[in-house]
Amino acid sequence: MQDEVATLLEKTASTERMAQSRYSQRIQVCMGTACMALNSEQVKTALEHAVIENGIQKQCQVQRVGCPGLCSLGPMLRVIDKTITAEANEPRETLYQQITPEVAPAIVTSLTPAAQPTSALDAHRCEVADTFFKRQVKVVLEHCSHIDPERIEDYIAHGGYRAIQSVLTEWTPQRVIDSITKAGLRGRGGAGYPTGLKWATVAKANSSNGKKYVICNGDEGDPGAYMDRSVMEGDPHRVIEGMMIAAYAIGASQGYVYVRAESPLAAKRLRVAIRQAQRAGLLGNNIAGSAFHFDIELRLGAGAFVCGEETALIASIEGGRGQPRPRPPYPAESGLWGCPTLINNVETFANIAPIIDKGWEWYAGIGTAKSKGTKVFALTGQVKTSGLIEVPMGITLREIVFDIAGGIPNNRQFKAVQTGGPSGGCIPEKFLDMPVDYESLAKVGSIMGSGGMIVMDDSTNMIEVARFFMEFCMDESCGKCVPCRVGTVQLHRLLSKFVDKTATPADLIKLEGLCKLVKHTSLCGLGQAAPNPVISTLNYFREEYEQCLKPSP
Amino acid sequence: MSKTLTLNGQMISAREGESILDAARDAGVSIPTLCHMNGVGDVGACRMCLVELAGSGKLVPACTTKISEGMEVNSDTPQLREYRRMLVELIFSERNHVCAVCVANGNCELQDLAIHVGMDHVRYDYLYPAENVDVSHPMFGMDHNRCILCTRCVRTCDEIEGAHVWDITARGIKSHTITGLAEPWGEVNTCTSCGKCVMACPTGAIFKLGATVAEMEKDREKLAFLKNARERREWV
Amino acid sequence: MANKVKLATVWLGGCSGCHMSFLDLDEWLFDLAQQVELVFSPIADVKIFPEGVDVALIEGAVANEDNLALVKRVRACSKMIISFGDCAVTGNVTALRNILGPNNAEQVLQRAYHDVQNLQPQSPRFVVEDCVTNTLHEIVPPLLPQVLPVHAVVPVDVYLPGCPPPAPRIRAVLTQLLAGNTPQMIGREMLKFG
Amino acid sequence: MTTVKTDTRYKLVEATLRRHGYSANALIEGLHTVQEAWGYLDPDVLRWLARTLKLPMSKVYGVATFYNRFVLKPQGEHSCVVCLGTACYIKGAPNTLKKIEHDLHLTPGMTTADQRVSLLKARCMGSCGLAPVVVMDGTLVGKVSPEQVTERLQEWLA
Repeated sequence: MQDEVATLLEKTASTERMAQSRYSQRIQVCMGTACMALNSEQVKTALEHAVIENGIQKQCQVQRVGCPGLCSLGPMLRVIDKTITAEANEPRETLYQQITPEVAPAIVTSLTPAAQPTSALDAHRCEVADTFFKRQVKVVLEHCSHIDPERIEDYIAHGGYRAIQSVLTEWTPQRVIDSITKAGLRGRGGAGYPTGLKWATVAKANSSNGKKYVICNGDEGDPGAYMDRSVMEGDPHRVIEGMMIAAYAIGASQGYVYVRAESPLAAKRLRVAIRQAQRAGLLGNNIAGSAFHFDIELRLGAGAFVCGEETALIASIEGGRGQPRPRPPYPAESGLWGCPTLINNVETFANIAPIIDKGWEWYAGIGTAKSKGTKVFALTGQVKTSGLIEVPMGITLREIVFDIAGGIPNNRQFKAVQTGGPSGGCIPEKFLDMPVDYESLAKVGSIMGSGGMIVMDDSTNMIEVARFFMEFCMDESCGKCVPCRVGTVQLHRLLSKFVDKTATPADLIKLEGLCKLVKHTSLCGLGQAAPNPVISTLNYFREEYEQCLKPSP
Repeated sequence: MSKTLTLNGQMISAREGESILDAARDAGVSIPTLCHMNGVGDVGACRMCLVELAGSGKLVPACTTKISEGMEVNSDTPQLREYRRMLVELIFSERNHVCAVCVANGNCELQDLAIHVGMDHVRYDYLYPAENVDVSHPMFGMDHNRCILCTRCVRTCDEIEGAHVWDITARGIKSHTITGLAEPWGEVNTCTSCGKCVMACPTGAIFKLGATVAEMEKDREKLAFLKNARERREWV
Repeated sequence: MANKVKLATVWLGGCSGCHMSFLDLDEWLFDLAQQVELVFSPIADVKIFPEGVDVALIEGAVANEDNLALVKRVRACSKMIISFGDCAVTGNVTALRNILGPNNAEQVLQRAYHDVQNLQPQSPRFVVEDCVTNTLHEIVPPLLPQVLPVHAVVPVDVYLPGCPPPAPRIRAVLTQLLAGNTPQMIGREMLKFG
Repeated sequence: MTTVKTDTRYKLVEATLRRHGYSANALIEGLHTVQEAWGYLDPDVLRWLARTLKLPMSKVYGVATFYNRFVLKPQGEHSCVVCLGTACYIKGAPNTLKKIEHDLHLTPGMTTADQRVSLLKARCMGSCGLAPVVVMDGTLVGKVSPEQVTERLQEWLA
């Protein structure tokens, strides 16, 4: 029975590879949310028409893929031409940017045997690709922008579901957990809790009714962050496979993926992927002929940032108000419906299959001593090239901001980079050469967070930034505990006094005192981290606050 | 099974599974509370009962945190005292608490707490929200100006009476206590008019119609009595 | 008499209940009079708040422009000021109009002088000459957009809550002050609002 | 409750509830379907949903109002969602919102009196590469200028 699945995977993979090898030319169009907003769907249709018109449909395939990362330059597309080999016998790959349906036919024409050299496409060649991708290491995003996210066959042809297959046939749950532990993977949702340790705790936990659950937290609510959405859109099967391996390791038979309602495309792709996996017998009962049962249900969030907090997310899946509850007990002991529950973030799950596939030694070789592997960031704000990047842990902020993103536009000066969204802090220039890892970011008063990274130039008013985040936390506070419900409102009022230049020195003292109170006494992470943007701007840009004090009468 | 822990430097013993709050009360140490009420489940929302755990220095709510062997708990440090006062100030700043014209003046847990934490004035700006008073019920009234969102009425109605007439709507500073589909209380036909929410309310928010200033006395132990009677068949 | 403590009591936006409670000190007022000189008070005919005051008891919230000007002068002229009663400490009943939102003055005046009057509703809005400053101003000082507790306008040294503060509480505070101590506002007897 | 039988929209909600075995935890999924079918959460439908799932009314209302996505009032024919996420904020989204508020006298959460246009704000649409973004009738428009948005809104209102 188990061999059957192995055969199935092999057969699917070889059929798919054969099918794909028939084409010598491939045009991969990004169908991520950002590019689709810029009409990439029409671009794809135009390309398909042009392929037929030019009669090259037997050699040239137009393919839907996930996000290559250069979201500000969309619609993006990649042309892979095997008829022309570049270095080391690799087929030539060309990345094009800002393609409109009108420009699309020219791309197809350039692939016909009779093509004449033309300058029509010069303006669309992606010039920044070299510098943008040079420092990146793609683990989580390795398939994004290379495979069709709505075809399980494409995922399998790229080695997908090989990890779960070997886990089910050859690995004990303990070995899986040991591998994840040794790989040094830490939670990518923000706090950086060791993933292996979390899995081990849930695996050991007793369940009164024998049930355990796996939850994939796709409630990526940080403003300025869209890493998880891109992974779910670009490589949904990767997430499913990660959840399956986790379920096997901890002994769960039911999983939930919680996706924000604001990411309809991610939800759609996951739905398609879950159905495909169920049809292929990869989800359901007796998977791969083993005694392992596992299925996944998709749950749509309804717009509440606090649901990214694990106990709030559980309350929401249970159909209630997404309010956190005090921990302990942790979900690992008592989570969904009181059962031991493993909650990991999308990116964490997307790291699992490669760790199993390539070995923990390989994974532990990337990154720093305490922060292993890579991290995906959504780089936005005042940089020349914004987009989605994946970098090895330990890279410096300077490399990210100046090498990858090309620095600050409009001849302005760098002022700060904000990581961790409303729970993070603003990092000033003096820390630009600091390595990006969990400990270093925490040391300077920020957090890794889920991966939002916003660059600000010298025109930015830091108090307004702090107030912006405080307004966010105030609006998103669930209202359960007093310090967060009322404290954030009072902090927002105090910050407004600074913005309006009516604050007194006593207000500055009150501001600092309240930050401390809200940080130390709030019930959940949202409240505890809400003062961080204020604390960090007070630390590094205190003079801006002092300049806003009302002149004493 | 009995466990030993340290509370404010004193060794005390407590039953396994007991909360820090109960263990402290058994040992004669009172920890201030507000959203906690004997007889209904705890939610750890008001943060008044936060205590400090030695070692980590972490603050945890005494009402929802279970004791463990060798635990070292401090319930009364200068830091905790300052935080508690600030929390009470925040509650006073949130709605329109005017003790002088409140039915619960003299019988109010929030007022008592303000005295306990030594609140002589509120340092934060009052928010002065425009709140409704719902007197549509034939026997009781709800004055949202005095509601502190402790959810004791919600839990009492759900856990003891079983009617679940009350709940919380919206979120954050916009949170409100509601009856039914946010309808006037008097129009909610699931309300049994049992009056348990009136007893549960720590302030003058839920009151008996006709009660005037400082008249509204509440017997909260009735609710714990009922719970014992119903669940354990013990009438104490 | 030179070393007598200079005491002032001030009446801002409040009902004068705190002053009534002060008068409830009854015969102790004689003892008090031995130790203090009452330099400014609604019960003393003094027009301008004097300089060099030792202790000022301020009843009422800051509700109109007169209150605002007076409380600033009181602060500038007094060594110690005491927020006297709930209106001064919290805004209390005086501040209930704040619930109507900012700029509620018109609404409040309409309600007080028109809506609830049966006969001849009219706004008391004629202009008079101030005999001290020789300036013209409205007889009813313009209301502030929001009623404020005293400490929201000037720094306050001691808070003496209560609506009104019971006479024994006032006595306890004054006794401590006259003995040269900072009053200890602790416990139900000293701190209960309402 | 004759509407239950005649209004086919109830069938859509029933289908969702059936998929979850009419369990109480299907509440949010049910609310999603109600909103898709009606465009908003109608009080009568909420009552029906509460009874069908055997839940207290106050709980259903509490859940429905906790989440931003759910609206309790009918929305306008057209919708305009201004993203106020960090990237959009840094790139000038507040100016867009100010211009709309100024030109159309609308504040977020409001619908024009003629029920033509609803103005909403969002906390990050996750399309930060295109900041500032606005979603007009469900279509995401990136790198948008305040003028572009108000022009489009004027067209809707014309």
